[in-house]
Amino acid sequence: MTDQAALILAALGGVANIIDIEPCTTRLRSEVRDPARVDVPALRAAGAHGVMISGHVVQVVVGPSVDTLATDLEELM
Amino acid sequence: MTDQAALILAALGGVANIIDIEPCTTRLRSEVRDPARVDVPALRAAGAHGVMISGHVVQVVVGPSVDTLATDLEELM
Amino acid sequence: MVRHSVLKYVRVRDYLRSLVTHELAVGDAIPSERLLCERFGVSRMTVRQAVDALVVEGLLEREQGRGTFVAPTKMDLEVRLSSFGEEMRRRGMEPSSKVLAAEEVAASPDIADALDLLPGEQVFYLHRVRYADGEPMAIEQSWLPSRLAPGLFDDGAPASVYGELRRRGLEPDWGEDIVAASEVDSQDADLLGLRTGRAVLRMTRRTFAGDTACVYSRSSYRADRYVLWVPLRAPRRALTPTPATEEAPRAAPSLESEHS
Amino acid sequence: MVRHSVLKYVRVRDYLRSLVTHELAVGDAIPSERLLCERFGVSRMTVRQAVDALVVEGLLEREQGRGTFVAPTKMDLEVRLSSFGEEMRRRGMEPSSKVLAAEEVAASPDIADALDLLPGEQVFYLHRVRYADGEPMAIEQSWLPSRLAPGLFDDGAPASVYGELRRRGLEPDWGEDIVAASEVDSQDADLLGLRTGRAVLRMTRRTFAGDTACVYSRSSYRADRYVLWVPLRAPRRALTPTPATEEAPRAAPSLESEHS
Repeated sequence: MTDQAALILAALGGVANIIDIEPCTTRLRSEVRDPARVDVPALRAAGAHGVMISGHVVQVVVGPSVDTLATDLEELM
Repeated sequence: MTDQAALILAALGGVANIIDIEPCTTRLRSEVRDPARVDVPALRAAGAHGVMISGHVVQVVVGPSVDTLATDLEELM
Repeated sequence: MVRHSVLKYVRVRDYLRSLVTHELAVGDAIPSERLLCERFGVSRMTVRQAVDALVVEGLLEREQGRGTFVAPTKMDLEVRLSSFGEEMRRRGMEPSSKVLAAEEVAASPDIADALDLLPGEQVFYLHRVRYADGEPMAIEQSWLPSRLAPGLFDDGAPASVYGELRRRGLEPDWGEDIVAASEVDSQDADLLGLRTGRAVLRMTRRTFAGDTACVYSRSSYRADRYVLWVPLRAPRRALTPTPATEEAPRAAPSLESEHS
Repeated sequence: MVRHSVLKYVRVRDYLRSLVTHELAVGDAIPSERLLCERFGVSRMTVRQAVDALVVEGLLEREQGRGTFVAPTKMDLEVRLSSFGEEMRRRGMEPSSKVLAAEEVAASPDIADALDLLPGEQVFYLHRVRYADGEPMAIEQSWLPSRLAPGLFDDGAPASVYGELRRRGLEPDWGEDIVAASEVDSQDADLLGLRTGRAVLRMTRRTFAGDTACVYSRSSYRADRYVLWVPLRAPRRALTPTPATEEAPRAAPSLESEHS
């Protein structure tokens, strides 16, 4: 699963683009510095079931594995 | 906390009155054989923040301790 | 700052609300307009507005020429991964359905997106009116990918979509609901036995079994019969990058400076 | 079983919905009535009903004499333990409030019940219109037990209720929402800038910090601006008594026999 975390982080534009990431039951909700650097197809390819971008907030639908993912992401950040 | 589980079980009319108990995030939702045997003041005294009875279904608002409570209840049933 | 009449109106309304939910029983009459005017020192118009508000909200019912009475309590449907039929049975009501359509179709872009498919892939489509004890309660459209349940409609529309999934080894275990409200349109009003323009709760649900998107559905529930119950827990702490960046540090997720 | 026209209407409506959400952009015009009639082989009335349904639902907007256009997307507010102000800021909008009332009152029975108090105990009461970027979005009434926050209103209405609680060592960590829909009443319509009768989402929330009931609130959100988003997870397995009872065994919580 660490692979998935790394892919997601890269698709969000890398650590440098992240202000914060919050795990929300079935989604990762991230505030990013530059929304243009978010790669939606790459997020889908990494297993996301949906990506919603509104302003600087990106929501990635990942399901209940969000908890494991958050733990993995923490190590990468 | 096992004390609380025992008090709640008794206030629901005891094991004999229980068809099932389902933990639901912040509530215990129980289907009971005889709703008349449910003791609402005793449930409030046992720390419930609310009790809703509709037909044979009793919902007891207990908060996030529902998971621990469910584990304790399982031992008593 | 605010017209005094608004605050008076709110006081009467909230008094009535407490009376209705905590002192009167279903079918009881509320106090007369005259009594309420005297008690709060307000005009008949203010009392009427307060009563109207609770009629609109569904706590009170007016019966022409007889008076105003406490309305039956709305059912609280838990927002969770269970189906209309399960929720009704749990309340001792008998669920039934009228099937408006059951067919295999090509997924339009929005359906494909919701089911992790490509537009044009085949999906089963089911359109039903849902009843509880014979009364229309909701209208539901659902779609599921054909390849997950080959032959789903071979013996007609299935009684239980979740049941059919389980029979095929797909256990629905998570999902997402979008809840909206709007006035009901005229066609749905007919099917639900509502006056056009009454409010409905619209639920849009994606259901997953592990990594598989299984069902997408859109339902309209009568808002005069249902409320939804949602448990809340505190969100997990947000993760922030460890190395200090060149940007000014942002406020910690404390809310003290915010409008709560 | 069902009038053919209903199914045709649904087909046009769902086609338009997919077009609006997945192919057109906000402000785009939809295809002409004539084109839609031709494409689906239906009457102008059927097309109009389908368009009407999406106008009512808030996906389309009619502009007198100009045509019908894709409406702005509604905000999806997550149902969670955060406040209006927090959610707005998170979206880069500036929250503000107009205070209609801020006073200490005796709890009525319904308020007392929601806050684990006895009727008559003192509570702080705050009634506000909430704005995002200057536009009215919601009306909120909240109550909290006076003993939890002595002097809460000494410097006027606080900007953040949750913030004031945290300052006093009470960290809101769970709660329950009841979500309902109804038409807006005339007073709230004025405050929200809505036409009377438009739908609103009504949220009733109890907020707890551990075992302490901290805040009870009732809000009305404009349904033309908001939808709610609720994540769903599978319920935990139900517990059943171990010893076999004299009663007939009940069906296991499998749903295969139910109307899903």
